Parts: sequence; structure tokens; C-alpha cells
Amino acid sequence: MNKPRLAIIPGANCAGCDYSLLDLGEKVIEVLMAVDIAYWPTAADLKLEDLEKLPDGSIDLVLFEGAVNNDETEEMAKLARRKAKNLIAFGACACFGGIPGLANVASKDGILRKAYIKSLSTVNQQGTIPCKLTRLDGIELTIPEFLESVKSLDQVVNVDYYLPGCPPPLKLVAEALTAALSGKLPPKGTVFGSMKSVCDDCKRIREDKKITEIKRYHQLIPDPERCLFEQGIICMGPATRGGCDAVCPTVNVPCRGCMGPTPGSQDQGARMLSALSSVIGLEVETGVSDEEVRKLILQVKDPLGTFYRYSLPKSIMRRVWGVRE
Amino acid sequence: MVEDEEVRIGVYICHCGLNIASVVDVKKAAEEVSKVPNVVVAKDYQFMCSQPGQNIIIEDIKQHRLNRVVVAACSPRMHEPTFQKAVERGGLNPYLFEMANIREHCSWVHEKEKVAATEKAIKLVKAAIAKARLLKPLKREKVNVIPRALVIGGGIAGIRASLDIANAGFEVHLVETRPSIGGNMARLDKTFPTLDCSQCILTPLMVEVSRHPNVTLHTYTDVVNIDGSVGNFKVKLLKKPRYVDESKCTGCGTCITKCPWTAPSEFELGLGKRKAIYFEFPQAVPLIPVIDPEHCMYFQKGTCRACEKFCPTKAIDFNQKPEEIELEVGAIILATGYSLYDVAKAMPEYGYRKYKDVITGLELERLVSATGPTKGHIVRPSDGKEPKKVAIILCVGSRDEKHLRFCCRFGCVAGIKHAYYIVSHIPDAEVYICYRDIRTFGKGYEEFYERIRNYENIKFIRGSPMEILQDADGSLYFDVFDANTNRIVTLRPDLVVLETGIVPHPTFKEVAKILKCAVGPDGFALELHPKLRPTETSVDGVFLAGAVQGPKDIPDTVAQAGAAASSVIALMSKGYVETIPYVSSINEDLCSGCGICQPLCAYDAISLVKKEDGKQVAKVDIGKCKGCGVCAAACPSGAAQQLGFNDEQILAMVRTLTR
Amino acid sequence: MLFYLIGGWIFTFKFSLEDAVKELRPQLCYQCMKCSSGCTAAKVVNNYRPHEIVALVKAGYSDELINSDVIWACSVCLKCVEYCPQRVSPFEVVMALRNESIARGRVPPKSFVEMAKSVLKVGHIQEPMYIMSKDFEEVSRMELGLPEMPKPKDFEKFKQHVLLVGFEKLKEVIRV
Amino acid sequence: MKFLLYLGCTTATKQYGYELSLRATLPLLGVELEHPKDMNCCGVPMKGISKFYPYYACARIMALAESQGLDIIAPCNGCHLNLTETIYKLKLNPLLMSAVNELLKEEGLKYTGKAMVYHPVEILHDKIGIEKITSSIKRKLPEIPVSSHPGCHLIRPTEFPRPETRDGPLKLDRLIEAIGLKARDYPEKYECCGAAILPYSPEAAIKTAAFRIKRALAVGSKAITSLCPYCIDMLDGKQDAAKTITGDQNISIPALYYTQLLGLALGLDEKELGMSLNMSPVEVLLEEVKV
Repeated sequence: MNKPRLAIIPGANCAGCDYSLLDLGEKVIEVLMAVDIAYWPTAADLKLEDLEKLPDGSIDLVLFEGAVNNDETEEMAKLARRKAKNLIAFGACACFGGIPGLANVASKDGILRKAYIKSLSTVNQQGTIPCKLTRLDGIELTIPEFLESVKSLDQVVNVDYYLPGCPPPLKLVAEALTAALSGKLPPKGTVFGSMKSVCDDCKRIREDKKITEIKRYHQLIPDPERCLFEQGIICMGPATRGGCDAVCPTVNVPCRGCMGPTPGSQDQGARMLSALSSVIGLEVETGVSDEEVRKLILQVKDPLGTFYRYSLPKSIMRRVWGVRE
Repeated sequence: MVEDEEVRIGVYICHCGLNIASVVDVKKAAEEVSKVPNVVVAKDYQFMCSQPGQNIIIEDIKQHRLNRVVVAACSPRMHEPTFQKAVERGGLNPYLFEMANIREHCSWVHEKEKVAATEKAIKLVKAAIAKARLLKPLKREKVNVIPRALVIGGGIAGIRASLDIANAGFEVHLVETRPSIGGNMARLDKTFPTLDCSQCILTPLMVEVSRHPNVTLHTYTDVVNIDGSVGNFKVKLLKKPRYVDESKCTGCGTCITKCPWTAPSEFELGLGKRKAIYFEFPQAVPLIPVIDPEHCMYFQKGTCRACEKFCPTKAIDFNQKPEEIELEVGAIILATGYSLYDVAKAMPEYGYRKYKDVITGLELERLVSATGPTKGHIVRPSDGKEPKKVAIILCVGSRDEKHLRFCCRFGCVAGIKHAYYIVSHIPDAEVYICYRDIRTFGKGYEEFYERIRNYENIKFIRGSPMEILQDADGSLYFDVFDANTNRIVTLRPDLVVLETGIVPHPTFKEVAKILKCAVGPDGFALELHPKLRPTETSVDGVFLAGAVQGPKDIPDTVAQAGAAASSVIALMSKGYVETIPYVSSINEDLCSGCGICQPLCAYDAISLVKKEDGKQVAKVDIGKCKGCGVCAAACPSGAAQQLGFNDEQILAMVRTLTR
Repeated sequence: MLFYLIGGWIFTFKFSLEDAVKELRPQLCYQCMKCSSGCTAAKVVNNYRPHEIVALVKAGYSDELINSDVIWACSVCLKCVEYCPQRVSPFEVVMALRNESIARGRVPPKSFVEMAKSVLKVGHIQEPMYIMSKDFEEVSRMELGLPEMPKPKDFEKFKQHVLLVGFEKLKEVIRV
Repeated sequence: MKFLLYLGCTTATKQYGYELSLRATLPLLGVELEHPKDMNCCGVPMKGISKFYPYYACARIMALAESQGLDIIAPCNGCHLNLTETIYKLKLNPLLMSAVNELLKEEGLKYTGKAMVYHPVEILHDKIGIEKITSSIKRKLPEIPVSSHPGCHLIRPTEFPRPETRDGPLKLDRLIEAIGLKARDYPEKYECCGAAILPYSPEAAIKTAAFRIKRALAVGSKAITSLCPYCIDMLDGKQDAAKTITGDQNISIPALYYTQLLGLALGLDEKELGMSLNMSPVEVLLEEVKV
């Protein structure tokens, strides 16, 4: 049993990260041959007890996928930390909260009421909402309870490495696994990815950033050569860590920011917002009426989902309680 | 290096007499902050800015091996340089100093809440300490100043400033877009309040500036481009072709008498005619004619050449091409002046241009001028008759939210002067001045107003007409409510004079764009401080003279021109400038060359350069950077940081304050 | 004061003179007399002076105006709105004064009362009239072959709304 | 082109000549007019009584047009201004929009900002066009000088989009020239007819109208034309009163709607155009036109 032990532990995730592992293709067999799988519910028939039985700190590499959103995933995160020698936050959700993190715009109660009572397709006249403990015919049933807010992995436990992306780019997955299996891991706290933003990877021509109108993706066919941002499409590239080879902009799709903030910035959405507000139509700042500014701002549809799609829980904005449901 | 050393901070809390100490418990504050990690010594003192106060800092630096200093006192605007110098004398880099403002931000505003104010003061000091921990030494750089100045605009402001600089022994290049210098003042007949002949006081200066050995005159020339920064501006000028060889022309004027073609004169504002080859005005400097290709038959049809035939010195050269001139100068003075507000377009209700007998004040000046189109006779443009009843309307376009919000500053006195023109030329004329307020603020202006009030046939009506109408027989009439007599008066004047508001000369907009200097909401150049630094612009080494900064009368214009010139002389006599250290810096390892910062920079300090690997990164020209921090705020990847105010330092302060 | 129910929320609109006038910023007026110089009504109505009305409001003598008939003289030519150099708009000030005068229960000049009554009766400021033609023939819409003049379909509802948006007070005064 | 004809009060209750000539001329130029079943006053004269009534009244009118999927022709300057202002203000102020819609909801109506409003001068000049008019007319009228009186609300306030501006030549003047007549400027053509002073002081109002007529006569105009029922009501209907009040018996000029002149050019009968309802001496003009 000299093979390094590998565990893949899911949190609140969509299993997309698992698929990205399989994208390794035939190489996945090599990887699987080289390691001893300790836990991987998507692919291996091992039970949670098997994992719990292992001594603490005995798993060489734990990939934790997904955000932490209820007491079960919180427990899994803590378990992962206990068992792991090296814990990697795997994928955008584990790193920054990801898509599930967008839940933080509403309160826990609000979300449950919306999902179980108020949504149009729901018939729930009694107004039943899932709760931790249910007694049914004398049997006690428990289900995990939602946390007040969704968290990223490092807001719950200490994390050794980060591998962002939705899903993580294959190149970086391979880099991380190779490093781990060969025992040549970089210093703790490293984020796998580039030090620069996606723009560095992007081949598009950048000329003059002056935007007078923000366009949504369906409103134009972008020029494949020129920077998407200059064409008025909000591309999160400038505020997003590179390393993904700018795959989205390469195929004419604006970057959505799944690689998280760049090393030099604190808050991805805020950075992008200030960049955008700097270049949009306010060249002559005097003489622009509030009304015109409002019009410009209103062009951004779904600002939260645009600027904080993957990084809301990690943003420096704190959530406000009791806002609209 | 300081970075490797252990951080040792000295904190000094100033009493500022009782300004701070009467509200904030300074002893307690000093005691509290002394417990903060890295703080080696924390003291309070009555006047930190005094000599003994500064000496405490200097001695502590030596005694306690301090490498950071925090002073909690008044606003950094007030005494930051004082303490920075003290820190420097103590042997430290002056930028390893941080100031907490516990006077304006604390004691002065919380007079009645002493306990809370003390707590706030402690927090503010702690925040400064948090930042001080992260301070890095910064340095200033010296840039040499080329001892040559460029003056843009050849009106009275430009002429005065050029002469002052030239007399101090420095070289000056004076650029004027029209064929002659002189500007708007050359159009005036008399100047208020002394009624001096405008030409008589201006032309000697024009001649003097043209003959001055240190002045190079570039007339009929536009500024095309300006590059570089204070001390080293690279200027590109474009000399428009006059089609007259300046070295051969003697200014005899034979060509003009022989030229058979005419066109409306720009100088006479369209009231008079000029030839296709013309002097801007008879006293033009330089006295060299210009051919206007638009009205010259040779350029239009290929025939004529009369001027060439008769020129005794063979100075006519139809093949002249625009000429580019490149200059290197150390400082620039903007003196582009003003032009009249386009009342014809913006205020159709007054019928200017629609009715011939509605004219502007400047047009009246030309009618009155002995060298003007009517040889000094005031006549109605429509029929050439002497007007017997004249209405002068003040504040046309000025003080109006829908047009120009500001006061034109000379309209009132000019209107009074124009009334005087009329009664002095046509003694039996009746003049009505429709005014909102009469503002005679200048020296001798009120006395002049008083003198004019004595005339029986000059009547003051307090009220503005809303519109001017023309009757079936071509006569003008309008109603105006006179608040003095509380009744509506219907006037039927022969001539209406509009004292129009003024706007910056159109060339200023282009120059401002090239220089990226700040423009105020009214379109005039924005000075650095309206009271304390009225001649400086947001761009170092660029100064303002005259109406380019805002409406001005002649005395103020000349005064400001002198002030601007002395700023330039001071800069050049010193010979060098020191750059500010709080500039932006780009971390090339983080910069991905997205280019967002580049168009944003108000000072044109950022350019995108290609590295060896072909990737582009942003680069800051520290000579131009003013440390405004816009690029740092906009940079989406955090590569741009402002030295002395980087994200890390600011967030450390925020974290301390919000803890 | 008015209440509106919007999506379960109650919005309150207060139309006090102070609020209405504050928006119009008469305090900015510097008495250039442009409005009175060009005013259509001022030329035919002796004591109607827009600048004076603005000055009185500015100085706090609104009551004087509210209790006088002169505010009903405006000819709504909007020249003062167009040319006021300070965007004060004496017209809007006069309208605010008229509104306030109604709110305080004053009766406007007779013709206005007639028009208001008619609005509450048929939805228009007057009913179709018989018109005397050149040949001294009285003709009506019907005789000219014109279709019937339309009226609000659900008149009770319309009337209720009209009263709600500001005719309530007037109704008490003119006793319809 | 199909529009909902929102007549407003003055046209519908006494200025039948306008309505008749509109209904007679516009269909000949390809404009279909729909007569509404349900309408109310636009609220212009009621502005003084309640600030909010005009918003409600106009929103109701626009909502009715929207429910029929049509845009509105408002032949009265006052209605046109008030409708435009309401559209403009409601779009700017969502709170006002929802408040007004809350009231309309009870009547089964809703205004979203879709329906637009046009003045006949816009329809004739911008939608139909001078060219179509010149090609459709049966006979060119003789070159008689005619003065146009656009009316205040067609040019003011410039705060909202207005059909006419005083900067350039008026659309109404171009329309006058299109049917052969000569547009003659007179100094007070941008002034007010005085109609709104009528409820306060009929005498003052009529004096105002008399000023305008005198000016037009002074420049040698043979007629005054307008496209506003208020203006024509004052300039046409009050000439006799003006003679009495001012004592000036010369106040006599044909005043009529542009659509009536257009109708003559289109070969329509004067009876169809309701010209017998004009109080001013239109027969003087008719005689000159017929020659």
C-alpha cells in the first residue's frame, strides 16, 4: 500500500468537477492506477464509514468539490480537513462559493419559502417547509439543515490549495495532480492558475476602451478579432484570474469569471464594476445628468449575476438580512 | 533595507494648544496606542509642529531606532510637509511618515462628546499605525526645465505674458491663429472706465512684442500637438500658408489696392468688407497680408494674379505650403481668450442676424471705431441712417441656466460705455439700457456709472425684454417691464445692442484636449484653486492667462497674464522640478494589458507598451502622473497601485477602523 | 393628501404648497422681469405680474395670492416657462397657487367652476353645443352628421377617480 | 395609417368646422380615423384645480388608445401638449405611472407607454408629407398671403418634444405653401391667442386676440390659419366682440383651419368643410380662392 491515497469529497456541487476529472480521458486510468481511492461517491463504491474509519491526516490528497451550504456539507468539509494531508478547494464553488453562493442575496427563510411555497409551479397549501426533524408514523426522519448563508470552503476550514474554474481547466487539473502525486506541491496557499488576468491569455486585439452602450450577448454578432469588452459586451476577463487559456473569449463567448479574482485584487465584482464605470460613456464627466447616468446603469441587466456569478460569498460585501425575498 | 527590519513606530499626539486636548483625552490616547504592536514609543505634546515638538521626533528616531513615525494632529494639508521634513532630518525617508487627523476629523466636530471623541481619535491613530506598518520609502525625482516658453494666443493676455517672460531673459514663442496679434482688444474703440483709446494702448505693446529679441512670433499658426510633461514639452505647430513671402514683403499694401475681389471682413465681424488679399486690420502686427484662397479668383478660377503682377518686391508666392514647426519648451501659457456666445442660434427670440438692426456690443465697437467700416459713424446696418433711439440689452445669454450660468463680468460697464458712445456721437439720441442688475465692481467703474447716469438722454430700465419683434414697416419693437416705474414700456428703438455673454474661444477646446487639462462645467479652463492658485492648471507647467480661465475685463486679464508669466519665470529660474512620489505604479507581473487604465488617465501618463514576449503591459510616465489614483481604482486585476496609498495600506486602515 | 394602493403598499402624496413650490425653486428668481415683459396676460390684466407673484411666494406672502383672484388670469402661453433664465417657471408657481387655493376651499372664478361641474357631469369641460351658423341656423353635431361625442363608459368609476385625484375639495365648495 | 381621433372638448363641443374638415380631408390623403367610444377631457383647463387630474385624464386617454392598439391624433394644441407631457412624465416617474395605472386598473385599462400622440401638423407634414399633398390636390390655390398662427403649445415648452420650433420655418407655413398660398410672417405669430384668459376676463382675452389680428392685417395678410381650436375660436369667433371692445371696426380677417384650406385645394365643397360655421368673413377669401 505505497500508493498515495486520494479522496474526492462533494459539498454543494453539481458534479461538473467530477466530469472534468473524467475529461482527462485515458489519462484518468493512469491516475487511478497510481492512487488508492479512499472515497469518491460518484465513481467508487465506498461508504462514508470507510472514510471515517481511516486515521486523521492519512489521505495524501483530498479534493473538496462544491460550496458549503448546509450542516451536512459543513460536516463533510470538516471531515475532509481532518483526514487530509493536503486539502484542495476544487472548482469555483469550493474556492469562492460559486453558483450556489448566489443564494446569499436572500435569507434562508426567503429561499425556502420561495422554493417550497411561493414559486408558481408549486402546490403546497399547508405551507410545509423542510425542517431538520420530522416525525412520521412514529419514525424520526432527519434531513440536513440549511446554513444562514452559503460559504466557500475556506470560510469553514483551512484550505491548502485552490484550483478554481467551473469546471477546473484540464491543464490545471493535470498540473495539480502531477504535482501532488510526484510530491512536488508548491507552497501552501497557492492558487493553481496564472498570476495575470484572462486578458493575458486572450488573443483578441485591444485598442481603445470607450464604451458608450452595453450590449447583451444576443444583440450583436461580435467581431471575432476585437476585444469583446470594447464591443460593449461585459466580459469579466480583465477581473478574472487567467490560466484557463481564455477558452471562452476564444470562441466568441465573454468570460464569466469562473476563475475568481486576480491575485492583486480583493473583490472580483467590485473590481469589474469600477473598471466598467470608468470606461462607460462618462468621458466628459461634467454635464452628464443623473438621468443619463441612470440610463447607462440600467443597461446592465442582472448586475449581481454578471459581476458576482461565482464569487459572491467571498466578496467584501456583507450580506444584508431581510431584503426582498 | 527597511523592509527586512523590524517595524518600530513612534506615535506623537498633538494637543494643538486646546484645539484637540480640550476634547480628546490625549494622555489616554497616547497610553492606548502605546499598547499596539510595533509601537515603540507613544507621546503627547502641546504643539508637535513647533521646533521643540519636531525635535522630540528627531531625537526619538535616534534614541529608539524608530523607522516609522505617526503624528496625530491637524490636517495633512496643513502640516504633513512640516513633519516629513522633520522625519527626514531625523535620518529617515520622509515618506515613512503617516498623519492622523484628529482635529478637523475629530475634536472640532465632536466638541460635546468628549468620551466618544477620545475613542474615535484612538481609532484614527490606530488606523494610521496600521498603514504606517506597511509604508515603504519613496523617492522624488528631478526633471530639468528647458528655459523656453510657449504662449498660445496673441491677445492682450498673451502679449503681456510674453513680454514679461522675455524681459526676464527667457525665450518665448508666441502663437496666434489669426494673421495678426491683437485679439479682441484690438477691436475695441475705447476702454472703460477711463475711455482710453484701446488701439493707442495696445499697438505699442504689439510692436514691442514683435521686435523683442527674445520673442519669436508665429502668426497664422495653429497648435497641432503637444507631448511630454513639465520641463520638456514637445510642441508641433502648423503654419498656415499666407501665400506671401514674409522675408520679402514690406507691407506696402499695393497688392491690396490692386486686388479686385472682396469678402466680408472677419475682424469687422462681417460689418465691413476686405479684399481677397488683406491685412487683418490696418495696424496689424506683423504687417504682412494674407491671401484668402476661398475668395481669391486665382485659387477659385485660375486667373487674375493681379497682386503678383503689382508687388514691387515679388513677395507673392502662390505655391506656399503649410509648414510644420517643432519646438521644445519648458512651460506653456494658455491665453486663448474668448469669443461671443452664438446668440443668433441659441436665442432666436432676440432676432440677432434675423433683423439687421440688432447688433452685438462688439459690433458697435467696430461701428464706433475710427478705423472701422463706417469710419466711426454710428449708423443702422439696415439703411445707414443715424439711430435716434437705441436700446441696449444687458445679460443676453449670461446668468441664464439655459444658456451661460455665469456673469460675463464686463457686460454692464461695456453697456454703459456703449450708451456713452451713442450720446457722444449723436447728442440728440435717446438710449435705453435694459438691465437686471448693474455690476460695477472694478476700480473706477462705479464712478464711471455715476458719470453716465448724469446724462438726461440715457435712461435705465430695470427689466429684461423677452423677445424683440419686427413690425410690418421693418421697425423693431419690444415690451419690457420696468420695475423702477412698475409698468410695461413698449420701446421702438432704431438700433438694438445686445451685450452678449462670452464663451471660451473655440481653439481652447482643441488645446485642452491635446493637453488633457481640466475644463470646468462652463467650458473655461479649470484653475487648480480658484483663490490660491488661479493661474495654474491641472497639468504641471501649463499656466492660464486671461479669459481662457473665465470672463475677465482688461485689468484682470493683464494682472493674470503677469502672474502666469512670473510662475513660468520662477519655474525656469530654478531650472528643475521635483516629481511627486505618490505616483501610480504598474506591477508588470500582474498586468495583463487589458488597457482599461489607458484612456482613463486624465494626464495622459499611461501608455501601453509591448514587452519582448509580445504581450502588452501598461506603463506610467511619472513625469506626467499626478497620483490621482484613477487607474488604481479602475484596474480590474489590481496591477495598478498608487504608491503610498496602495490597496494593502488602505485596507489595513479600513480593517482597523471597522474592527 | 392622497392615498394610492400599489401592490399592497400605501403611497401618500402630499400636495402642500411648500412642497410643490420648493421643487420650482422660486428662491432662485433674481427678478429679471423677463416673464412680466413678455407675459400675455400682464399686457391685458392690470395687476397680473408673474415676477411679482414669484417674489411674493419667495417672501412668504403666498396667502395674499391664494385669497385673490389674480392667479386665475394666467393665459397658459408658457412663455415664462420657456424663457425664464433660472428655470423658475412662474406658470408652475401660479398653478401650484391655484391648486393650494382649491385645497383651502376657495371658489375659483365662475367659468372654472362651470367647467369642473361639467367634467363631473359628462367627463368634458362642456357639453356639445348648438352652434349658430352664418345663415342664423342653429346646428348640432347630429345635424352636421357627426358621430355622437364619446363619454367615459364607466362614468361612476371615472367620477370617483376624478374626485380622488383632486376634485374632492372642489366638490364640497361648489356642491355638485 | 389608422389613428384614433381624440377630439378634446373644444373641437367636439363647438368647433365643428375643424372636426368636419379633418374628417373630410385626412381620409383623402390615406389617413383612416377611428372614432372612439369612450373618452374624457384631457385636463388642460383643470390644471389649476388639481395637479394630478391631467395625469390621470391623459393616461386614461392613452390607455384607451393602447387597448385598441392605435396611436392618437389630437387636433387641439392643448390636448397634444398635455398628452405628450403626461407620456414624458409617466415614463420618467415609475411611481406616478404605477399610481395612475392603479386607478386605471379599476376601469380595466392599463397604460404602458406604447401608444403615441400626434398633432395634425405632424401627420400632414411628417407622415403624409408635402410631396403627397402637392400631388393629391385638385387645384392649386392662388398666391394669396396667409398668416399662420401655430399657437403657443405647438412650439412651447421645448422641454418636451414639440411639433414646431421657432428656429426654422414652420411646418405649418410649408403646408400653406404646399397648396399654393403664400405664407406671410407677422411679428406676433408665436404669441398667445389669449383663450386661456377667457374664463378669468373675457374682455382681456378678446383684447389679446385683437392685437394678433391687427398685426396680421398690418402685414397685409388676407387670412389667418391655424390648427388649434382655441386659436381659431379666439381669432375667428371673437372678431365681432373685438370690434365692440376695442372700438376698431377694421378688425375683420378670414380666420380658418388649415384643414379647411386644404379641403378647398382637394376640391371639396365648402359646406363639407363646415365653412358656414366660421364667424369671420371667410366668404371674402372664398371669392378670391375661387377665381
